[in-house]
Amino acid sequence: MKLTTVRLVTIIAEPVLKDRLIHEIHALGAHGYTISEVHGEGTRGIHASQWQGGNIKIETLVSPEVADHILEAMADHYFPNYAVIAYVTDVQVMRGEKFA
Amino acid sequence: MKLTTVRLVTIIAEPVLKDRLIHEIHALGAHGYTISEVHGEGTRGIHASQWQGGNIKIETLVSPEVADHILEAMADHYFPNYAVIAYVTDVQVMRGEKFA
Amino acid sequence: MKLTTVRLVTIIAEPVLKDRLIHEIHALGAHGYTISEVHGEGTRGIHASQWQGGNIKIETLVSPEVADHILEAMADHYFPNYAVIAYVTDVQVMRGEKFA
Amino acid sequence: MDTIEIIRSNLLSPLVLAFILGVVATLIRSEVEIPESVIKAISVYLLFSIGLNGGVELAGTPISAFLLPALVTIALAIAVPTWCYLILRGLGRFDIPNAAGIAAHYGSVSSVTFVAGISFVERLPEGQNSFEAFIPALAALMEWGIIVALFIGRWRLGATQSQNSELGRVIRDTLTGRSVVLLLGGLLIGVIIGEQGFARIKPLYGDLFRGVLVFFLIEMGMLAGRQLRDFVKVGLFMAVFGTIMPLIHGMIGTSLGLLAGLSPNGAFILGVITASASYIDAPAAVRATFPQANPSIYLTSSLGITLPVNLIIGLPLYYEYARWLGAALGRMEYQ
Amino acid sequence: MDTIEIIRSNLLSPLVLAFILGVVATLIRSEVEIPESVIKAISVYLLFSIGLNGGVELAGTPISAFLLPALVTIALAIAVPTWCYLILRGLGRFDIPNAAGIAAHYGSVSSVTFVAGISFVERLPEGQNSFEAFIPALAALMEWGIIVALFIGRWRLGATQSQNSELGRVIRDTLTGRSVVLLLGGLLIGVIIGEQGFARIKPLYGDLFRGVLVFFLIEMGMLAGRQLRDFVKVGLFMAVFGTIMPLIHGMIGTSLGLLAGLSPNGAFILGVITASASYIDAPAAVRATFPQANPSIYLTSSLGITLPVNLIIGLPLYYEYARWLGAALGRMEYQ
Amino acid sequence: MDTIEIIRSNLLSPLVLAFILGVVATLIRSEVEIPESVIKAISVYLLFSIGLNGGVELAGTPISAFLLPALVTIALAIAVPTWCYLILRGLGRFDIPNAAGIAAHYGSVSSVTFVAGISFVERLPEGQNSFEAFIPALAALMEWGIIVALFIGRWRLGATQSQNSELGRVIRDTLTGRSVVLLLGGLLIGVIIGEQGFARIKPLYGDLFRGVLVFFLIEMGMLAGRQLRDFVKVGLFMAVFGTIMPLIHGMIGTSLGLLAGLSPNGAFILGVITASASYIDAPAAVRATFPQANPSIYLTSSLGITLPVNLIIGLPLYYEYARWLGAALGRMEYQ
Ligand SMILES: Nc1ncnc2c1ncn2[C@@H]1O[C@H](COP(=O)(O)O)[C@@H](O)[C@H]1O
Ligand SMILES: Nc1ncnc2c1ncn2[C@@H]1O[C@H](COP(=O)(O)O)[C@@H](O)[C@H]1O
Ligand SMILES: Nc1ncnc2c1ncn2[C@@H]1O[C@H](COP(=O)(O)O)[C@@H](O)[C@H]1O
Ligand code: NA
Ligand code: NA
Ligand code: NA
Repeated sequence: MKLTTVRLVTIIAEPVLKDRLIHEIHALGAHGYTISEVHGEGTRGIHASQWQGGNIKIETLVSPEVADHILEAMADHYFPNYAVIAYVTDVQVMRGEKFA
Repeated sequence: MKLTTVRLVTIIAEPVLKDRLIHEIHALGAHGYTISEVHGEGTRGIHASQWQGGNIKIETLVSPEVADHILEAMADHYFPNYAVIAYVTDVQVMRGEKFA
Repeated sequence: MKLTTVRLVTIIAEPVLKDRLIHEIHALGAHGYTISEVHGEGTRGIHASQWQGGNIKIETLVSPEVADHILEAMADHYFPNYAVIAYVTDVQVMRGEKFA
Repeated sequence: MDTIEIIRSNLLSPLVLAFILGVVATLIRSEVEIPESVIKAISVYLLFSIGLNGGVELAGTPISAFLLPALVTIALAIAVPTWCYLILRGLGRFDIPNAAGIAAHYGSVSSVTFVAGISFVERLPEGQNSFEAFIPALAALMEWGIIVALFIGRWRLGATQSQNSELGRVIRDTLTGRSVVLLLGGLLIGVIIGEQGFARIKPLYGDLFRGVLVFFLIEMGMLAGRQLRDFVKVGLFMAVFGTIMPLIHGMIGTSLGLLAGLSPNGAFILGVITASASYIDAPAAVRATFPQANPSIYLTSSLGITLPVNLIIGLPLYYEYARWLGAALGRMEYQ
Repeated sequence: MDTIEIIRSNLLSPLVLAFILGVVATLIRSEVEIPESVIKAISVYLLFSIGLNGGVELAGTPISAFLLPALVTIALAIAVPTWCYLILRGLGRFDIPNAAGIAAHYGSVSSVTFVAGISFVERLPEGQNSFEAFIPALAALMEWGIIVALFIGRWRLGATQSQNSELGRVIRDTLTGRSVVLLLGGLLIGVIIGEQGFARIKPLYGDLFRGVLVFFLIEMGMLAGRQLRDFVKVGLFMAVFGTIMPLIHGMIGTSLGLLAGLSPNGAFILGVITASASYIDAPAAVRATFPQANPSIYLTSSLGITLPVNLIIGLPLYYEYARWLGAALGRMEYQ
Repeated sequence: MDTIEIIRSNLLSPLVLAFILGVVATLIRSEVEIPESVIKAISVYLLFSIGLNGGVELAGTPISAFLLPALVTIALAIAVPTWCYLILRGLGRFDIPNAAGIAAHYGSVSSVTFVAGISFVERLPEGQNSFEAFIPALAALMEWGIIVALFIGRWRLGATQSQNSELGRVIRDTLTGRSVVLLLGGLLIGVIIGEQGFARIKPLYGDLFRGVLVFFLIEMGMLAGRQLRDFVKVGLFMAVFGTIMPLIHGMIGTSLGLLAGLSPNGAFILGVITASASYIDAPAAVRATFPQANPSIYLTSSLGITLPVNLIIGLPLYYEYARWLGAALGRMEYQ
């Protein structure tokens, strides 16, 4: 069994960003994503969609380079004004080429 | 505090596989699992349950051997025909024996 | 791009613990958390809220020390009597100070 | 109608049949699914409706008529969990947390059983289907049974544990719990708006009530069905306890209700409240206070045994008993 | 009313307009959203209501009246998937899994189309809007079409694969599927409670039915709209197949229904059942049995093509045909 | 009825009482929970119902009667956000993004307040409870106020930022937003199906309307209650702004409505629309266009202050004002 290491990028953001984030990670080279509904609290407290029930969590498996680009895009476009966090970690997959 | 390293296997799959996957990971030696509802897009595009709202995500903490068996089973039985991905990573737990 | 390594603590617990766990991780030094609804099965089988639909999953990004304190608190207060598991892993973030 | 006929007619009512459909669907592992969010919304609707309807009728009831039944209800909320606790400790040989935990369930109210009891009466022919409008307030009072049981357990365990703060929160949660707020809130709104204000919302809160309850009972049946599978786990003692206790409680509640001056219908509903075992508020409270108690036991017995016993045999039994005792007390004629 | 008039009046019915509203909302990417959990609950309600209403009417129908239509339905559940399979293999040049998969869809029932057919008849003037009460049982029987198609595919593929256990589970799932359990369960409950028991729950299961269906169709329209976007992917053959086959099936079902002794209205509904293509139960069953079949094809054609074709043109067409053939057979006068 | 009586009777209406129940439940931290998915479905229902009912009545209204009110509404959708912006900049000393963001809220429509206004009129005695059928279209027009405010903000900020594409999407989203599509779609369907087609779905879209709205308002009260807790954060200026502005807007909208030829009831509803502050569409649009604006401010003031002010004091006030001014203009007699 051949395992490849890829990067799992997780983004937690207010739902108003949903379409934009999906568009952006695709543009930066992700071939897929998984999204779920979550709630949360951070340092920013209340946000616009609070009453509509929380945040979204986007997870995408990508190559290290794409992961870097996504993180940079998050920092440039979203960190200043939006309630959003992002983190990365390494995971092992089969079919490494699917996520490269 | 004694931490043990175990493997966290994450499977994202179309919901039609739910019962089968749960059965299979149990048979391969997992003692528990956590499941959640997610949505997603990958390379396969539309799948049968799309209109029913997405995918399931199964997470299970297991020993490295069981993790390997699960990944192999995924590759053998599901990768060819189903919309499904799987990845593993190391995590630390207390009560290591609970997941061994 | 400067990435910092922080600890991602994941707790899966029966929902009756929700408020208490959130309170506890805040008290131990977490600055934020993300929560989602999940289902699951472990070694304990049925639990009180089973019919109400499952478990909660709490994820929090914290410093290594805070992660240790949270795990210890879990072991002391919840492991014996509640259906709950917890695990930690390292992840990389930008804005490391936000989670320290 | 004689007793057999009443039992038969209850068994063949849409409510009980829907419940059975739910049980059967679960047993044959059918995938009928009524999503949890809809079920939650429906239970808000049911409790609020009952409060509202009671409130609308309440206008003009002298407060004095309410006093004695309220006292009796409080007495039941103290006595029932206490004697359950003693039986469970003495005969059942349970440890303190489990005994107190189970007692909390049987000492409080199951909304579904309560609502089904109300619906049982409303289904009767015009002229025989009225009951005291303040009944929802009695159901709210009976919720205190949870707290009584928890107190007993805490006291017997000794307050050594650090969970005293937990108990405070559990008390607050019980007093501001969903059923209490909706029943009392609905009651109050009903009183204020009166017949006239109610008329325009009656299509939802009056006419639809019974149909929605039938829908709800499909899901309750599935729930009970799922617990039934764990039946063996609870052991013989709990199986007997879960079957017999509601019947005893039902008779006691009905009797005391009649003695407190309630109409036979009202006393019947008080009996139903007493007989029923909570399976929403109690489990949450017990889990928070006595985590060492085994949830399989109290959930399976309250949901898998007592709920169906009450719905299927209990309701007609308590009703017949209320009519019979009412007649014996000269409160009505028993045909 | 002449045919044009019937088509026009169907097109301008609240049902079809709500469906179109849903399609349009999707095409202009509007964010109207009816949450999935509510839609699931509504579909439970619709199927259960239809069963109930049928059951209430059923009292007194001799079992013999049911026999011939039931046999015809079973024959259709065998014949329709079989000939679909042959056409898809022969003309469509599909491989075995895809041909069997698509056949499973067209051989079984779409609940929405079925419910819309019932509603189509009930909307007719008093006196012309009755139909056989056992119709829901026919719809349940027709679900077998899924199994027939899967059997054909498995047989042609050879049972070499290890998925035989899967097939067993699929058969069980189909027999205990949601629509079957709700239709038959509702039917049974309806029979037991009768007119009298039904009266008190009629505000929900009778009066509201059509309004709820309209609401439901907004979402169905959005669903179909989303599939429409994939239209090009399915290719010309499937576009023609998805348009023509329901029309042929509708006529065949209607004809056989009349020959089996159904009233024109009843035969019309049997036609609708035959014409409709499942998009809930069939996709799940096919996905589990023939994962190698391409879901885009069967979903787009059943949801994006056949569903609107049936709702918009099919219903009035089969109805007119039923009336015309009924008259020709001397079963009613055709004006 | 005199003014005090009107205020009292509004305060004691089921709608306002349900709202207050929700606020109280939140303040005592009760766990009454109406799941979000059900609330979303209900709001689809409410908007669609209003559209439908309007459409059914619309038949026969000459288009000319609609023109002047529509022009006045467009004028309001331009003027209200503009002057709000100027006040917020001048008196409130807010920066551009915050001023434009808040203006977007007060320049558009809160569905709940609008629906409550309609319900306020329908509750009146027969003969005094009619209003212009095209009112839902005015509400849809008023949604443009969001876009006007965003334009002002973008223009004052200078278009240097790269978010111009965002603005395009926001405009499209507003034009195809849920309320617009449901109100206009419902209106159109109502026109097409007419009285006759509506009759069969009226049990859902007519009879139940008010009851469902009461249910909805429990949740709205909980929502407002949660925002109330943040009250202190918004500061004195916004507290005054959120209280006074709706009252002023309500009077202006009512006055202009009467001048444009609307009946006093119709002018009252236009007043309600003008007075109300959006809390669903506007927050999303503002968040996307001016992320630097502080959501606590606009959410707390529109949800926590303006919504209750409108529901509790606003409705009876605008109504009385409409009757008084209508009488003064010789449009009706003021008793
Ligand atoms: N330390 C943390 N751990 C986990 N999730 C967090 C943390 N901080 C923030 N979040 C999530 O990110 C969202 C936005 O955070 P913030 O921008 O700090 O308000 C919150 O609503 C949480 O869901
Ligand atoms: N690169 C990826 N990152 C995260 N999730 C993915 C990725 N690729 C696929 N998925 C998930 O796996 C499902 C099936 O993927 P696929 O088989 O590629 O269609 C998708 O619906 C996603 O939920
Ligand atoms: N090995 C495991 N992998 C993933 N989740 C688990 C595992 N064991 C337990 N869980 C989760 O933790 C909850 C409580 O587990 P337990 O205390 O073992 O009953 C379960 O309901 C699961 O959601
Ligand atoms: Na009790
Ligand atoms: Na068919
Ligand atoms: Na406004």
